[in-house]
Amino acid sequence: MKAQVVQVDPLPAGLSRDQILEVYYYLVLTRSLEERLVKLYRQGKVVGGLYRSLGQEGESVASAYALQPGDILSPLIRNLGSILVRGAQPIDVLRQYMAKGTSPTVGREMNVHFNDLKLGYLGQISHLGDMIPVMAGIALSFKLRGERRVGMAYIGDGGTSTGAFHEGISFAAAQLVPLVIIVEHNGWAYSTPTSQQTAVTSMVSKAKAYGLPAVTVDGNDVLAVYEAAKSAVALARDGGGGTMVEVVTCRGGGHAEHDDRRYQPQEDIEQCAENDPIERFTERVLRASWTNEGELSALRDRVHSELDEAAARCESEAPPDPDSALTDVLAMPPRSESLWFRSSRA
Amino acid sequence: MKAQVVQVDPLPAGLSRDQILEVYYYLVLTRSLEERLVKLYRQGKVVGGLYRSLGQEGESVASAYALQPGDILSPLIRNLGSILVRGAQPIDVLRQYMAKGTSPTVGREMNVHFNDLKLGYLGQISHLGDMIPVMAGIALSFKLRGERRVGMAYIGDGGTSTGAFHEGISFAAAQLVPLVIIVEHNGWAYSTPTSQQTAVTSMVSKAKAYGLPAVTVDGNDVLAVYEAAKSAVALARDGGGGTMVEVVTCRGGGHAEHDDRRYQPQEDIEQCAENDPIERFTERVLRASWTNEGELSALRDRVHSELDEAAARCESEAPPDPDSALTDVLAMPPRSESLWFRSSRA
Amino acid sequence: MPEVTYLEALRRGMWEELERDDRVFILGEDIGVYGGAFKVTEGFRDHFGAARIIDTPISEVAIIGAAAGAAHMGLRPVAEMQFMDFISCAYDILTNYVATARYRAGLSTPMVVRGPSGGYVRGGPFHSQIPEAAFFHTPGLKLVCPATARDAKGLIKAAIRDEDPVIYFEHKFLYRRVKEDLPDDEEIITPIGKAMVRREGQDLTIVTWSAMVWKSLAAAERIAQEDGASVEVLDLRTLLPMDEEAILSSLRKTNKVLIVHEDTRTGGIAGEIAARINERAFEWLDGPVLRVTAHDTPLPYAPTLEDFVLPQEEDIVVAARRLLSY
Amino acid sequence: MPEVTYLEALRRGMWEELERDDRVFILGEDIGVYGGAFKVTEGFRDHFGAARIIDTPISEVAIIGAAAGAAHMGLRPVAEMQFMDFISCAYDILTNYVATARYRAGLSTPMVVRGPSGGYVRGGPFHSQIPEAAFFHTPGLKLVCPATARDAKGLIKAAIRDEDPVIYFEHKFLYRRVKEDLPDDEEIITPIGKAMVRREGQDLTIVTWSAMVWKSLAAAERIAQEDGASVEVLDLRTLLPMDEEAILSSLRKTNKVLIVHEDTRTGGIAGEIAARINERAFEWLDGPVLRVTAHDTPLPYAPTLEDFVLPQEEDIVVAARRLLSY
Ligand SMILES: Cc1ncc(C[n+]2csc(CCOP(=O)(O)OP(=O)(O)O)c2C)c(N)n1
Ligand SMILES: Cc1ncc(C[n+]2csc(CCOP(=O)(O)OP(=O)(O)O)c2C)c(N)n1
Ligand SMILES: [Mg+2]
Ligand SMILES: [Mg+2]
Repeated sequence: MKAQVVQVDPLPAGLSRDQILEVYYYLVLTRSLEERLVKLYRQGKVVGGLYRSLGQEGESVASAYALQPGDILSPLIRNLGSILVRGAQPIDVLRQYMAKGTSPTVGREMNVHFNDLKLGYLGQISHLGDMIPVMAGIALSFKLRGERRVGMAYIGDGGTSTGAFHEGISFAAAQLVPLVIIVEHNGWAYSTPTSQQTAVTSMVSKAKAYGLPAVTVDGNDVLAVYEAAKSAVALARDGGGGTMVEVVTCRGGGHAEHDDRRYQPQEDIEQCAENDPIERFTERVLRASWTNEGELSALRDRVHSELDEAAARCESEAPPDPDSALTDVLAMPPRSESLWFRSSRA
Repeated sequence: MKAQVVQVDPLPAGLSRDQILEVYYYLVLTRSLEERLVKLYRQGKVVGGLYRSLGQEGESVASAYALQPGDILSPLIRNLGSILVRGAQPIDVLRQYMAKGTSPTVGREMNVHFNDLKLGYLGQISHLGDMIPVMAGIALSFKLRGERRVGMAYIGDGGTSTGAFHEGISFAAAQLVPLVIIVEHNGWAYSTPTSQQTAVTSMVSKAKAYGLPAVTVDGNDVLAVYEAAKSAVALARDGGGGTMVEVVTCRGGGHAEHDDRRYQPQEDIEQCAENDPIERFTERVLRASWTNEGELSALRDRVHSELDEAAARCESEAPPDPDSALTDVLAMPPRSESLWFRSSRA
Repeated sequence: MPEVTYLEALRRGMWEELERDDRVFILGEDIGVYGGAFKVTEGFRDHFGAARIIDTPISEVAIIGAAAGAAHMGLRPVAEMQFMDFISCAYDILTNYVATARYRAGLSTPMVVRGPSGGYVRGGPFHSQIPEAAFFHTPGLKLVCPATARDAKGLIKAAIRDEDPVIYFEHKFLYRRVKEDLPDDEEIITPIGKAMVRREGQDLTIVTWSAMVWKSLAAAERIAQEDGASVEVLDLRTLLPMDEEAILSSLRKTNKVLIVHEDTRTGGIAGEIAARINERAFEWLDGPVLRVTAHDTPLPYAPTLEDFVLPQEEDIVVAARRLLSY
Repeated sequence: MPEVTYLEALRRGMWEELERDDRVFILGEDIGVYGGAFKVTEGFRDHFGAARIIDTPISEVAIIGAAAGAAHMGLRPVAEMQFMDFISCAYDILTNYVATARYRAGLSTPMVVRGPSGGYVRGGPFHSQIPEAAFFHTPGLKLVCPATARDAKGLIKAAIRDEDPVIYFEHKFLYRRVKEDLPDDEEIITPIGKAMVRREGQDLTIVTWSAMVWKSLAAAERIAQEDGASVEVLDLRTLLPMDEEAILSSLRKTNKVLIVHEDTRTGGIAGEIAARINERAFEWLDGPVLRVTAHDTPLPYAPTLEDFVLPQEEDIVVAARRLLSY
């Protein structure tokens, strides 16, 4: 066997080897979990639709990875990776999609619409833009209490057209609260290209309206996103207020699994396929010899066995009890009455 | 009497002498009409509150003067001058404030909340920001029909914080409709200084978020505002889309007559008093010898006699018939029924 | 005659109006190239062009505000909400600007706001709403809610021709489940403000609309079979202005009224109907005006929960039987 | 004991809660240096500082959304709408986010949205609204509407301490017109969800709230004088959750109910009350449940028109007499 000198690059962005492996783990976990969901979806085991972050796992994982314990982020439909980094359990995501009684929302809400404020993520509602004012309020509470905590909110290129986005980010900037806004510029809002969404081509120009610092990064370059997010988070933590980080990325699939993407130019689809953030990251870490194929495949195996176990367990779980639907509309009274034409049957 | 050579400057901004006199007429008409209203208000003859454009008559008159027949503008509370330029009658403004049955809204709405789409103005509702999407739709209709008409909408520095402003201007820019946005930057929103309203100091930075061209002008320089508005209107008319024109001005009084301005620094108040757009315009036109004091005082006399007549006539007019309140909620049926406990009394 | 689905009937209704009147145009999110989230406007852009089938930003306030402005200028906009759940973002401009424009300022605002509403589709809390009550309380609006393919077509055509702003609630559960023979050569217009008796009966009147018409008809059939009682089913079709006469004349025949709606209970439209019956026909009542509605919760996602919260055929049967027993 | 106005009582209630609990803070437009459009927070900023009395941009969605986020983190925000008419701009985030947060996701959102509402002040269509009905239809919210100075104080304190999101409708007509002796040393808390009988009566029950309580009391007095009939006036005080028991027990005594509210008629809250009475106490009714409400129009500006559209004392007398005649 021919001996060779291994050239090791210096570790990037203050990351340790273990952290680089951890990032890889979350990237693979995110993608593999979604691939499971696709299978389950095709088997009709997912209730309702399935939305993927294919091609955007990199920016989700890397931006969330820049946060610390005590920080809080609010994901969108394509930020599965972000909440996994914050500690959300894959089995809970499966439970959400399969509407199990064991799900974090006890079957009331779907996909990533769930929260754990202790771990540091707040599930969104469907109405785009609304989470920006809410996250501004969370960041305001950090500021009012003098806590060195940071909020992070995601918004799509399309979502920036909503009035709620505008009011929330404008308020956050005027109040100088520690809120980092990640704008996911993937070029599409469902079937609508950015060119029909807005007259601007770059999302950072939107930050100018709010006097917010802004940076644009290659959203499929995991380490670049991490570095940009990290400095934005640091600035916010030190009382410097928010930053808009535009991650330029692409949607690796349709808007949702049912979407045939007829409206999308073929080259657009191909370019995105060739620009896979996980492949790029893998290639980079191997080339730099921060790790080796053996370690990576071990991590992939770990992910798959974890998911096998989670899926098996989740599938066997029961749906929520029908009349559990009546609790917690209010704190007081904690339970609403069943309507008379029901009770009379029970 | 000592003879002197009169040095006549060239006429500005393509205006004729008559037009300069006409601008002066509208400036004086706006201010004098509001002064009447203050008298009537103090006499308790105005229903509800009184809002003035003191110090902002210049930008209102000059921006509206840049429009042509067929164009449509939407005023705010401080744009009395704008609708007078479009042909609104002083007596109708008095009728609105005194809630007469003869008023354009038959006593249903207040102050400048009335319209004449033929003359080219659309009254606003109180909810700030809402007129921007509506005007975007009016400008869209011009575009769809290939008409060479232009829309103009006003918004205050405070009003730019509303979601409706954002959605409307973003939509207008994306659709490239002929809508000119005049941002009246008078430094205050009621008692809130711009510094607490937004993290930006100049409103034109907001235009960047929409890919709109923008210019800032001295809002108390009548001719400068006219020139800026005129070129924005020309660009829109030629299919070049909208422009944001920021007029930097100051509020010559409180938010409304009841406002004691306690929150406003004294020098702020004094500076504004020394920066009166009408005095500046008068001084300018006399210095340039485009007209003379005799012509100007003749116009002032004309305004006052017109207002004497209008006020006298208006005061003698009757309030609306109570049950006229029931018509025109819908086109069909044109009249709603009176509630039974009333009819039974009628 | 070809069988036409509710969705296809709606589609054809809009198509015909676009052909008939060049003032008509449609704006909304993803309605152009994509043909809309439910393909209601499939093929429209190719046929009518991008100037009349306008893809908008994600800006419900701008969509509805711009529609109002265009309507003032004499156009006939049809604004699509991708889901009616998102109309709430435009609640201010719809209730304060659009609804009051004629009254305040004599402005004409002929426009339609339409989109998919309703549950039974596992859509969760934000893709299942039927946000009728808030607008029902707004003077200056008209509200229509077709239950059949014929009315889906007839009401969209009537709404587009109406001089007033109309909110058109289409029910996504009915899109492909309800079919009907609709002659191509017949011009179908359903008059706004007129209810329709879907089933004649003597013993009890069910007042309902939209998807609940079908559950009520099924319940009425079961009661006929199992109890031998005859239940009349009145489909309101228009909520605002409401066809009070149709309700009262059916009541005068059956002397008992059960109101069935899908929306949540407290503050729902059934309350208004109960109040009007009290005021106008109290002496005709042989029993209380009863309601079958959803429970007062956000609409949960899991099938077991959604089925529990929403009204079901069995609920209507139970409530009808109680009322029949008076 | 000093006479305290409704406005001053509200002011003191907030002041006391700010003193008692440092999690409480207020945000809104012009509430700081200026003390609010009606001076409700006059002097608050000087005493509590700019960090707890926050002047915001003109962004109702941000004000209410930010309040919700802060509430999730354990603070107790009180969000002021400069006029309640502007709450409509935040309808989406209030009904879809705030109201559902606990149900959807187990989030705690203790917050208050408050502001001046109501007419009789020549405010025109956009400074006179009492936008109660749309939120009354929203599961997950609580709605309170004080009629007296004592309740203005007691309900704001209860609302701030409540674990649920509460909308507090203060009536601007009552601000300085209603006065009461309120002992400084007594801690006044009005329980949410409890109605109160303002006048005992045997022959008829008037169910009402907010400013209409006073018109109803005046009407009841006139009827006592002129007709010798005794009218009970029940002040609901809380609209959501509604004190159904109080309504039913008064009804069981008088067997006749007249509902009086200021808001427009169709889809107004009176409908729900009428429906519940039908369902729960039909056999106790000696006459129809009747309503006195505003007419179904936007609220016009001219005094002659506003007085025509809004309910007046005379209307209540006329309606009560008709019901008494049953
Ligand atoms: C207020 C609102 N309007 C419409 C929708 C329907 N909708 C859901 S996702 C989507 C497209 C979002 O595009 P973008 O914000 O760019 O995010 P992406 O899907 O590209 O990640 C639309 C229109 C919504 N959820 N909320
Ligand atoms: C949506 C909305 N929120 C609040 C108000 C109350 N309000 C009326 S005028 C005003 C200040 C407006 O300031 P700006 O837009 O700068 O206009 P200016 O008065 O300075 O001309 C406010 C807060 C309103 N009319 N609409
Ligand atoms: Mg996108
Ligand atoms: Mg201003």
